[in-house]
Amino acid sequence: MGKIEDLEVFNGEGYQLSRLDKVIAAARANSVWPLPFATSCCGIEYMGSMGSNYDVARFGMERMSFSPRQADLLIVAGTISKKLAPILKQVYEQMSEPKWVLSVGACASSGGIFDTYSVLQGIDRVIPVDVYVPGCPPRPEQIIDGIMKIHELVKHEGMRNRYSDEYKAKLDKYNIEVNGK
Amino acid sequence: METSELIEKFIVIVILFTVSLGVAAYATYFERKVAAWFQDRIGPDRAGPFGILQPLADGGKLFFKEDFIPEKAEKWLFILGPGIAMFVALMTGCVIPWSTALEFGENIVEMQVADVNIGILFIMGFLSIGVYGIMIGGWASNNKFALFGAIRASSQMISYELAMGICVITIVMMTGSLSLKDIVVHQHGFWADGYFTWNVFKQPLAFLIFFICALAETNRAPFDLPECESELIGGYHTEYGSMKMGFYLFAEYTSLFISSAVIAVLFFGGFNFPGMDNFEGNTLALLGIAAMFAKTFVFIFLFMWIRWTIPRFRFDQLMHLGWKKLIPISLINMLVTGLVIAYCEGWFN
Amino acid sequence: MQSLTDRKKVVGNKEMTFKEKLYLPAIFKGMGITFSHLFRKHNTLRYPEVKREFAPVYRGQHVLKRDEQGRENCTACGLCAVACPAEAITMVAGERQKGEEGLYREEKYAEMYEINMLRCIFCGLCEEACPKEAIFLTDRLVPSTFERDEFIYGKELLVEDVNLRIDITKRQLTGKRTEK
Amino acid sequence: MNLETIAIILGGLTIGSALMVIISKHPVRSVLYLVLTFFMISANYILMNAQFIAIVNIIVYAGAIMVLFLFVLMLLNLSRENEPKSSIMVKLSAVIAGGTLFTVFIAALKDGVAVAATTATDADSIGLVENLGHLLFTKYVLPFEVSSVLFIAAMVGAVLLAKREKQIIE
Amino acid sequence: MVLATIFQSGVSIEFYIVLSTILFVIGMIGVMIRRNAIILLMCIELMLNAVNLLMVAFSTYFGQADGQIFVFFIMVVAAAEATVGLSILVMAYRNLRTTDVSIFNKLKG
Amino acid sequence: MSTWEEEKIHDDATYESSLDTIDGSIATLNLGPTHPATHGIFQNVLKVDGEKILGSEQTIGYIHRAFEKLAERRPYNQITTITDRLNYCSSPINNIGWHMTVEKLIGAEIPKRAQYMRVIIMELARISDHLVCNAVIGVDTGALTGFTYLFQQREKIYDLFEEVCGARLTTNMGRIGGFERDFSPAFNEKLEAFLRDFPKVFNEFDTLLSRNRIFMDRTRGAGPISAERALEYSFTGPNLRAAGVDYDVRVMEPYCSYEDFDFVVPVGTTGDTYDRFQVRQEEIRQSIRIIEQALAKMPEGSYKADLPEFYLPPKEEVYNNMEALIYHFKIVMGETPIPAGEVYHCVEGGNGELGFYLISDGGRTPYRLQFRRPCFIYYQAYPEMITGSSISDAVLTLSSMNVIAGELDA
Amino acid sequence: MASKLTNEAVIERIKSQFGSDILSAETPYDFLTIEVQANKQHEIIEWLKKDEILKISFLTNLGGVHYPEQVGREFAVVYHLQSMTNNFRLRLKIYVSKENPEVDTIVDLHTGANWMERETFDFFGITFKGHPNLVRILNEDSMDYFPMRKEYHLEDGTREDKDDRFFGR
Repeated sequence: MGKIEDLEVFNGEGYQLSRLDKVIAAARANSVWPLPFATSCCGIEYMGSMGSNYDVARFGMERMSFSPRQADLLIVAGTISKKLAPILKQVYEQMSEPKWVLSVGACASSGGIFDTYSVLQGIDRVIPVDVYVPGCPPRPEQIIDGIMKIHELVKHEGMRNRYSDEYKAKLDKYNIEVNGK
Repeated sequence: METSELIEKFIVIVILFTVSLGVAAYATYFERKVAAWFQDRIGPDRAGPFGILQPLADGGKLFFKEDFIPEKAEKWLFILGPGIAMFVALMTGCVIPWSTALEFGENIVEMQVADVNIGILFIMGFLSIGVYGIMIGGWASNNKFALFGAIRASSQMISYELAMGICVITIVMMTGSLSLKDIVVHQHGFWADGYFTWNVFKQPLAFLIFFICALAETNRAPFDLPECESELIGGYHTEYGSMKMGFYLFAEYTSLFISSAVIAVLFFGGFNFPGMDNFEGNTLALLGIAAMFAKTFVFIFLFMWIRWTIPRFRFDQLMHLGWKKLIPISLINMLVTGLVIAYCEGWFN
Repeated sequence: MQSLTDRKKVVGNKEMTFKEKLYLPAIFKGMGITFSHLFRKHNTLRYPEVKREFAPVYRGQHVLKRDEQGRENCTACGLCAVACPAEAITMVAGERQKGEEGLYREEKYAEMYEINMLRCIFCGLCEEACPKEAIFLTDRLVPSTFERDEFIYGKELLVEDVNLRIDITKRQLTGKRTEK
Repeated sequence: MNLETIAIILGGLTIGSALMVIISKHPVRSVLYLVLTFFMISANYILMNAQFIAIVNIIVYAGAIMVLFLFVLMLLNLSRENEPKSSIMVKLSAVIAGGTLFTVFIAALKDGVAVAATTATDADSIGLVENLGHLLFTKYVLPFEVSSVLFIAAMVGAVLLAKREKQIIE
Repeated sequence: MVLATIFQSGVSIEFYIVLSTILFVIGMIGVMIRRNAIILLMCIELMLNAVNLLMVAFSTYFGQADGQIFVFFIMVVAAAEATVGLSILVMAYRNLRTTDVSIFNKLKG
Repeated sequence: MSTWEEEKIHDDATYESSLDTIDGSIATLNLGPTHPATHGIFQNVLKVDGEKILGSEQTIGYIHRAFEKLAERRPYNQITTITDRLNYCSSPINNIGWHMTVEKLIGAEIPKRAQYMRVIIMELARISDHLVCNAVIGVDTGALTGFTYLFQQREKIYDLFEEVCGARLTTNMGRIGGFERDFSPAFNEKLEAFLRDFPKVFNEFDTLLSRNRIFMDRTRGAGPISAERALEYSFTGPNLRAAGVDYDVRVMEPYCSYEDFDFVVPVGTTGDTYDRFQVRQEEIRQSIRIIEQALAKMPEGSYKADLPEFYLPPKEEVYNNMEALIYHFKIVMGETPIPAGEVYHCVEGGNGELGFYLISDGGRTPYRLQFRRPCFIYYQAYPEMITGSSISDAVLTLSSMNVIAGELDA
Repeated sequence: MASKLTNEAVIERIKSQFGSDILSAETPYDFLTIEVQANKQHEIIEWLKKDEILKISFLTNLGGVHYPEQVGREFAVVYHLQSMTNNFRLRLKIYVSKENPEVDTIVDLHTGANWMERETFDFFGITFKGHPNLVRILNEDSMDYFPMRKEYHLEDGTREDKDDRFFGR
């Protein structure tokens, strides 16, 4: 989605979030069901943030949706190799709108220390990423930080953004078809 | 049937549906909180004070999520599945007596949508239909995991219905009526003639088996095989998103509520409470409602407590438990009950 | 197979006693344990509101230190870049001009110093490699952002503010440099 | 809307869903239409004030037998429409035979009930549990017991069949 | 509360005779034209149900409960038939990989 | 030819064709890579008949990161960061194992205190590794609560690591020649608190599962492997011990003064999931014992070896002493002379014998570094272990084998 | 626990059995390393496994090494074998040439060698004759080179955020 300021451009001229939009956005922000695509070390830290000490359940996120149809947020935690990239893309495509992507950790975001022939240098080469979380692996605090950034994004997004031309253009860049419409 | 009576029934129905849905919605919140407490966590606390708006947020989100039907799915059945699940879950509540009648001047309002004289059979019937929601949904998704979920659900529910039915028969034998109201009235008060009146004291084994079967019928842990995450991803609702998925969740929690209510009615005296003879009229009815709901919530809590404590069965072990343990035990229980009744009625003299 | 170590202890008794076969005692015991947790104080950190204190040696966001007079310690020797396994550090060395003695401690300084925080794995090798007490890791966390480009931290983010010094004295690796 | 109209509509729906059972190509759909048919038949029972039979019909047929069918269909994964088509001749002859049978039945039964109904005094309550239960355990106690033997036989048979299959795999 | 039976509101017994006969005939036609053994079993269930319907109709019409009792027995038979039939079918499918009835002519070999 | 025979031939013909449909109609089920039990990294194409598994084909390499190639391009001290990410549940063991390999190559002598410190850290890492595995077995059987109890304890272990090295998971702990710093007083305090609290919570977890009949029924007989087959497959670690072979590198070839400690090697009998679970449970207890012994016997001395050519001089020296500065530069630039040769060193990792086969040509980087990754080796037995069992068992077997993707895919 | 076998005793015993097939034997860092004829390694490993005294029946590790400058013997395949009962380890090496990197599989002796050989094939392109399923294991099937050979790059090549001038490499 890019920065929050960009959203104004997204919304077209003079478009303001209506009250309904705001309510829905708040509802969405408080009920982001994650799909943890956790492959390696960061996955363990994500499990840590699920645990009692950090408890992402406070954000209404404890219901993990391993089925992409039910998920709102794709949490990519861990190295994505070139072999795995098509699968990641497929999972992203299977998710229903609205959907967001959180890229957790150095490997997922940029490849980290694995600047090697087999590792994808950042998942943003395959799917659009909304928020990047640095760290190798990031602490649960940082993951929660990223999740809250996602919430911020969700809260500022109107219901119509997903039908806008900008959004389509963004997905076109990744060769992803917008579901349905 | 007069118009006023119809309106009255209508109001009761509306209230019942609202309450069922409300309880179901807040059961999700309660479940999350209970789980959190068991696990030394806080649970949802950011949507509203103490996270109280969490169910609304979930509902709002699900409602406005993209409605997606997989290409290869059987379209109509795919839609029908959650519908059936929801319908069945709501219908079961109709025959449950929530309390004694309330009086508004001339009007006497029964706290029950319909006192069908085969009420308990009605519940069994709807329970047995409930499996269609899952089966149809799972099959129509055209997904192997969903299909596995559907297959598991169907065989599990059929199997446990049997033991459940036998336990119900034991209760019916003791009461002599299939009407839930009669069953409740039969357990009047708490203590009479040197006995506890509630069925649970007379039939602890039947209660235990019924409770286990209720867990299985509502697909709760440790019998949540049709949807267990670690094996089948989402089970029958793997392919469902948006509000259809919400319907399944709703149905699950509604049936949780209703089965707790049924357990309260069958074994824990429904709206009876100790010392109820000191009250009468509307006070009694209101206290009855309170007692009934208190019992129901205790069972809802118990359901959750169990879910967050014990591991789940494997499929063959579940069948084994149902067919080789619960059914024989409940049959023996029924037999003994029959003998005792016969003895009490003086057949052996 | 015979014992290799003579310290063998067979575990995993698969026989169940009658009590265990009954399911219920173990289940009740388990339920008792979970129930006892119901009354325990929760163990959760309400993160954004409450923050945890990290160990003094925690390896978080980097800082380029200044000395007591507010001069940058870094002399752009490049050891940190060499030591970085993620190849995340880039720098351009510059010669200190006349009149800049108040700004830079050594004759050379880093004209440009960038760390790609998205590549960085916070291993602490740069801190170890630094011979000039210039780069340290701190217990601050690198915030997440929306754009990948924003993670390239230049000097404006890395060099500590003269007025807001970051305390790194608790890190045991810090040696005290005697004044030249 | 009086009961007569309801009965006619119900009858139409019953026939319609029954027809769909044999027309549907997909076995699973057939099962679901058959379930619908059973519901319609149960509704008819209720109209005839046979509540107990109605609910038992639902429990036994819709709740158990048809679930079993559906279960088997899903287990065998017969989702592919691989059933070979019957030839048009077979279909035609089946319809003709059916029509003939229909005619014969109607002709035979129509005269049989020409006698006026002797409405018993307790006509309203015959469909209720007490009445049926009483009859079942007095007048029909022998067939009742025999039917339980039949059940056991069926159960043993099914279990044996399943068992034998296991040995084959081993 | 007892509802009035349908026969007191003007529906004649002939209606149910026709209805159940039609259902029976549909079941029979199904048996003849379908070749999937499971559907055959289902059609047999349908025919049994048609008989049930007629029984209940007569029983109510004549005010005799005996007809309804017979419905029970038919249900018992139907349930037994379904279990045994289906288990045979599953067996057969495991061995022959089809549920086409025409394959069963091999049983004689 | 009689009609009967004719029939028979006809039958055979149809039998042929129906055989084809048998193959075609046995369903395949794709377990992974996005299946929750596989953590997004392994793919198992299962051939199933109903819920029974008839066979399985594995695909791995989904997070292949080219560790070994990477190790050829990194100086010795940077390889620690790579080993971190091998078995990320117990990275300190990998770190220290790597350091010991290099120490073996250069022939360094490590002070007793540093060795004891290493033992404490490694055993803590082993605990955290086994905790994750057993907690996940609990989750996969549907008992989530135990998982959260154990994870609270695991957080405490991470706090301990944080006190020592400054990171939680990918610790980059220690240096060639010892540790970068001594244990801080805060560490000792926290360790004592941990040793005090942990057994209580651990016993709670144990009560929740290990003698619960549902759990026992689930895990007994799930995914068994015999000792002979396990050895054929080159199993090591808890999975081999569960099959009944008490092979433990710590006892067979003691490194790091493990011979000073008294502990037992738990073994199972049939190598099923229950045995693996119990073996890990017992190993956790033994680790606690080892830590307690190490704390009690902790000798005085230095936390680092005297290796001026490999161990970075203290910062004070670097700032003030020219010689130290030169060493510092040489070490960081990787210009210290390293003997050419080849060594194999192995440690008992969380999952078994973690070996480092290092070939040095005297250059700045290893000429070749091969990791003996226990997960990679024993995961190939998975199809054999699950054939004939149900999908539920397959999931449990997978989680009880504790296949860590980082170690599996290199 | 000390080993019950000494390096000398083992090498003695192996040499008495195979003699000229053993090209060299040394003990770097007290680890018995023998180099054998490329086509003999299957036989030797089989004998080691079955030998009553040595019982070196456990395959610890298997991997390849690439020495591009050693003409004619560019690739080494290194077997680490182990006797658990005797607590003895043995390293066995064979060398093959770049033109014909072919060795016999030992999957029939050690089932666990399956994936290790596949990995070696994947990394170095050394083919194992008789291997049941010699395809790439870690890399994509579509990969057209063997990445662990020294001549190939480590880096992805698409990385933009790095300036190589600063890394001294």
